[in-house]
Amino acid sequence: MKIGYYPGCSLESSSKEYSKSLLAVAEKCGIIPEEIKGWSCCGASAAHNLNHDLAIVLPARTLAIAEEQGFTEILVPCAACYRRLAAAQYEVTTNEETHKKVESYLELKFSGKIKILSVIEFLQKYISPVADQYIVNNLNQKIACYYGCLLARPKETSTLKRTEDPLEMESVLEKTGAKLINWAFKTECCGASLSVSSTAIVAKLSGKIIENAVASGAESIVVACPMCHMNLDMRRPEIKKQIKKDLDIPVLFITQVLGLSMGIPADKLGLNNHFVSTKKVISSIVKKEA
Amino acid sequence: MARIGVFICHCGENISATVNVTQVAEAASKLPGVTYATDYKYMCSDPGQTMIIEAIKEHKLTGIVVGSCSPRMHEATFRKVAEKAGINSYLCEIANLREQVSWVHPKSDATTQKAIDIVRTLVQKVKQDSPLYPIKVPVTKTALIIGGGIAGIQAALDIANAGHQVIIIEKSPSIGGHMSQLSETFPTLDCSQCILTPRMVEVAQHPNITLHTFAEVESISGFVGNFDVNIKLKARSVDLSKCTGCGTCWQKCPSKKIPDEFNEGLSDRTAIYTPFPQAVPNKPVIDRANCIWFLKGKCGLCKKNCPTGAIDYEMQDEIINIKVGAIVTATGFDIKHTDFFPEYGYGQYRNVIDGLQFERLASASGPTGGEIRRPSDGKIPEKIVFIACAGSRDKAKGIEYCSKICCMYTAKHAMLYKHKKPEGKAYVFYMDIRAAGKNYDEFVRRAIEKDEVLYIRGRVSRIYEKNDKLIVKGIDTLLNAQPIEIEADMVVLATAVVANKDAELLAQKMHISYDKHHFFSEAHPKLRPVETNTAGIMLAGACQTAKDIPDTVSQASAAASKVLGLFSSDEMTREPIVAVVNRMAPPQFTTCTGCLLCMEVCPYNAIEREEIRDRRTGDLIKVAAKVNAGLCQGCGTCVAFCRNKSIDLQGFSNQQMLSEVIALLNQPF
Amino acid sequence: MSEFEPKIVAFVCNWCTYAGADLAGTNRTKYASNVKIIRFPCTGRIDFMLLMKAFENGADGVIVSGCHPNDCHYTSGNFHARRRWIIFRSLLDFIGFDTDRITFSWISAAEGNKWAQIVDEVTEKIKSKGPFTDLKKLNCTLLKQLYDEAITK
Amino acid sequence: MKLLQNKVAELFKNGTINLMIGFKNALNKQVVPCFIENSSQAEQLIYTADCKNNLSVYLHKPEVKKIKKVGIIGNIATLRSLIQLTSENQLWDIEQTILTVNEKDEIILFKNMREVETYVQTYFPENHTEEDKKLLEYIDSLPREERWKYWMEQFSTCIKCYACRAVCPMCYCTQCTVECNQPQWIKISSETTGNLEWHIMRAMHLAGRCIECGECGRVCPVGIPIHLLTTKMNQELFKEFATRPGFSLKGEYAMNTFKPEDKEGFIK
Repeated sequence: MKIGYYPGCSLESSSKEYSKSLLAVAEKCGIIPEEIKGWSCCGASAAHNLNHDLAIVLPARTLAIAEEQGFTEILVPCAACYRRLAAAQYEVTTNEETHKKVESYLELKFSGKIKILSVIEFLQKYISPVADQYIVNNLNQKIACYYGCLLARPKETSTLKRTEDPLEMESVLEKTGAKLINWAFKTECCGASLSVSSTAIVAKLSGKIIENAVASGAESIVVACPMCHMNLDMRRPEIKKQIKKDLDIPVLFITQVLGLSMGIPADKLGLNNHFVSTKKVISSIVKKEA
Repeated sequence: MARIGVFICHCGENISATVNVTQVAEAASKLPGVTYATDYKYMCSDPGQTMIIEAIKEHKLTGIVVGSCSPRMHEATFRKVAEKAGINSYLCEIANLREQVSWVHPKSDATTQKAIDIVRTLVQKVKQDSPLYPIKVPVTKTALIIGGGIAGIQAALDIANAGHQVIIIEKSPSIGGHMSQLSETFPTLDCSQCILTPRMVEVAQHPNITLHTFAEVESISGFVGNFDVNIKLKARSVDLSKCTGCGTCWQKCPSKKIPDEFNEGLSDRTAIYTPFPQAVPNKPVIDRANCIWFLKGKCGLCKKNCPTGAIDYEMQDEIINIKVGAIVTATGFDIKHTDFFPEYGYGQYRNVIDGLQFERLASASGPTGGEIRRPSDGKIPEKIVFIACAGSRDKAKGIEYCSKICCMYTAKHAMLYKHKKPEGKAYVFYMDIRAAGKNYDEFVRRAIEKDEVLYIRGRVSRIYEKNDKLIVKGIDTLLNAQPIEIEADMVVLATAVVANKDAELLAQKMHISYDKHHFFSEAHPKLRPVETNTAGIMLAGACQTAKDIPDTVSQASAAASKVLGLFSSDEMTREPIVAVVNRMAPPQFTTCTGCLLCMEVCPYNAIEREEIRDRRTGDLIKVAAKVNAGLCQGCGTCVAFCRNKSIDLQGFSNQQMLSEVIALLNQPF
Repeated sequence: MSEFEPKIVAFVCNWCTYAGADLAGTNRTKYASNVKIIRFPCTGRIDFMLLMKAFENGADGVIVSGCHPNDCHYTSGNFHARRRWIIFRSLLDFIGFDTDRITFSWISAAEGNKWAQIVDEVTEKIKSKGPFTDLKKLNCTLLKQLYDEAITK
Repeated sequence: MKLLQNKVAELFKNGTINLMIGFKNALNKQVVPCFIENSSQAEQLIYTADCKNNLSVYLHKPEVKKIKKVGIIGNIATLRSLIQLTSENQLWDIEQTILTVNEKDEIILFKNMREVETYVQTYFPENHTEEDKKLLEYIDSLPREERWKYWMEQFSTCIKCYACRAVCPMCYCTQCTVECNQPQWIKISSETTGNLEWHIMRAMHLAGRCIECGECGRVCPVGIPIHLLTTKMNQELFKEFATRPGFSLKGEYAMNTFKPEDKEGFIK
């Protein structure tokens, strides 16, 4: 089974640890995703505000060349990339006119049949079924799974079953021994698209998420989106100003949590690259009894 | 020898504008078997009809084809004309030259040719027609009402007061339905129980009404005028003839922690219980799933203490069979419950409740005696947020329709709260206010203007608990579209009105159709809103779609009037478009081989097994299928199914259909 | 030479598609005049042999249409019809009959536009396919061919 | 062999049967069906792997029905037909005594149809020959136009002798649709269109009822593999609706039932 890999810009820069931990977990389970040759920008955060055609053609290009390279499935870990790629696929497969337009722009054939896997789908499909044999540690942690907006919306292209209160990340982490808490802010906005232009709003929105997670008893927050991670992890000084509280709850990628439970060393998972210290999580690991 | 007359209508200019009608009549006159053909401005007018009658008499016609508008418009008219002229009314066929020719094609030779083709086809069909005579069926003048809510009660009283027998069945232990749970009713704010309970008592005491509570429909067979219904009387464990309703049993019952359905889980009841103080019949029932005797075989306190020996643990479900002529379906509605709104924490936070729960809180007979208190700690809330359209008009939730009653009851709820706690704050999040109805908008305005309920136009995205408060995050689309947050003590969701859980099953038992939301379908959305497609079964109330009390009562009375119309004569006539299994002289008797595989095909169970016996010896000679003309509705599924064409459908026979196909195609186009 | 005008027979049920076609008329929706309707009480009444007879008598295409599932006036006639068409169609396909010439559809009484659209689509399709000659050829050419073969042997 | 003959003789003697339908060797050593009318004729009976005929077809002949107490030696196809015929209410006027010989050469005398049902369900064999499977595969692999040509060539040779109908246990109608003349559904003479219609009608009427004994194909004097039509239909029905004819007494007929969730991909 050949799985294509589309890292996108975040996983090459601000969220290297996401990519690192994802590939480490996949490798542990014997799966080596293959990077799509010549992939380009998905157009997130800029294109769809400027030009509708461009917003479809950009991600469609990557999908088309992936098809050309013979991939039937591609893994798109960044939630923003996932949203753009899925949206492009949806537009192309549901609107014949758009399809023709895209093909003429690209000068490439594009069937739109390729299966796009978000990180959650990938973990559910390939890792969860075999996870039992690789999980060696129990995480003695209370975890709040935070989905953000991009994985759950819009309904047409999301594979999550309950848009407002998804449970898929919890199901992936079920076997790690962590206590997965029920909380209210799973799909609230972190302010990602204003990250640069209006940091104060981001801090306010992200602050509320962190506050509610802590109030609900969480010891760490787990995310599956580089944007969410950046806002919740990096913006702590601004958040502190907004909520007038210093909360040091760490924010981890779902793949890092899985990696820890599989006994992959913390540095290989990039846990040392965070703004908020992840030491508490690492030290909560208990060797699983055989 | 057939002598067919063809009459082509101009329909003013509706047909003649694009179809050359004289040419059609001329072509028709040349068809074999056609004796007379003509065209006329308005065939359906009096002179037109007279012309047809005279032509039939003058030319001794044996059948007529009228080329006019759709048979759905005037088939009945022209059949009556044929009858007046002395030929059988089923020897008249309609060629649809308006809706399916002149209105949909431009003026051209091809259009005229199509009209000629259609006329030729129908001429061929009418040549194969045989006279048919309406079928007479006796009517059993007893009505069955399914459901004992306000709809069922109203329909039952109307029919019973007109002098006919009525049987009501209600699945719960008491009649009254949702209306008995309500506190006060909009727009008058009169107490629901005050206006309902006298009606309930009237039902119980009416000499023409038989009431079966704790009963369900097991099966329905038969047809209009002659339904055969099996009803399951669920084991109540209390002998109603002995019980006096003294209440000793439930006072002694040790199992006291069962969520009370009538109070929507806001209080507890015992295992032997009377649903509410004004229940009809006001006698208890044992909830076997929670009764210690039935769970562990011990206890028996109620039996020991019953002064009249009415408790019967051995009681079994009983099936009774009744024969009725008409059925009114008044099974009501349900509301969307928990798990539907994870974002609102419904079912998770105790102070997020639904509209029916609020009704119980506000009701003087409710668990708080009419004081509005939080379910979690019994405190009187300072701030309540009401959310209208919780689930309704929300495609993402799979419910596109408007639940219709929520705007009004939400205004009422807010008003009731403000009346009881004038210094409290009531917010209503709404999408639109739909208050069409007598005194309805005035009522909403009163809530806003007089009682100072704060209406916010916008939706709520999330509710979460924080320091004993519910934080309601929403948006005010009228105030610069600002996101707002309200710290509420309680939230009331006007959850969507949905069909009952077992509505689909019941519809299948009754052979009536239902929509994708499992609401029952009326025969015609405008012109036959209380009948179903199955003759003799009517609809009343919210089982058809969300309705408020005035609409429900109107429809119930309408359904009753339909039933009374049916009961106005001893016999009813039915269309003779029915299937027939051929019969012939012995020794063949019939070509039917008696495989009886068609019995399964029939949607109406109209096909029966018939044993043909030797007249003298009584020996069984042959087994064959037989169609019960009273049950058959004439769909013809069995006809297409029968391998050796032993069944045929009158009016759409094999000979006719095949002739039509050949006639339609055989001439050059 | 004038353009080929296909002959298309539509077998429709009285309650949904016939009423839908009437609605198209009431709305004055224009469509091709090649399709002519034969009215049945229900799709359940439509015998597969009638379809064969239509082709035998010179139809170039056939439309079969009735109520949507769950909408049948007789509650289940269309469900029975659906099974019948599933199996009839696979038989025709196995024999190599051009099943493209038979169009099955569900058209409700409210879908006048859908009726007009299907009529136009089918007319266009059959026009592009040309006249149906598979059956006509049978009785002359095939026999003649076999006869010729027999003679030459 | 002797055992079988003795058993049948015994059945005659104790009055269980007045006629036995079985197999014997004809003069040319070919296996043919035979009718044994008394115990002394029982020694003609044989049962070998060559006994392929579906004898159940005789049970609805009036001459046989008149005799009332009839025995029949069934191969698996016959047994399946008997089940199907029972589910179609066709054997109520005959007291059949059913025998079979299993693969260990043991004689089984069934007490009732329920036992036949159990036997068939236990020993349900794959009854398509390699040849049939190959031919089916071949026809399926052809492009549509070629399939059409193949079958039309086949059907053009049909002489409408209706041997396929006569030999079929499921074709028990006293008046077949081809004999209907009001209206005349199918032309009487033999010409390809009419032949095609006959074969389509036959296949549709047998779809879901055919128990795949293959007699129709074997009996065809011009060698049309018509049994493939019904075999194909049964395969489709099993694929679509998971029903199997001649398998259960309550009948598993796919064509007179439906499920609201039946799937198809062609209705617009």
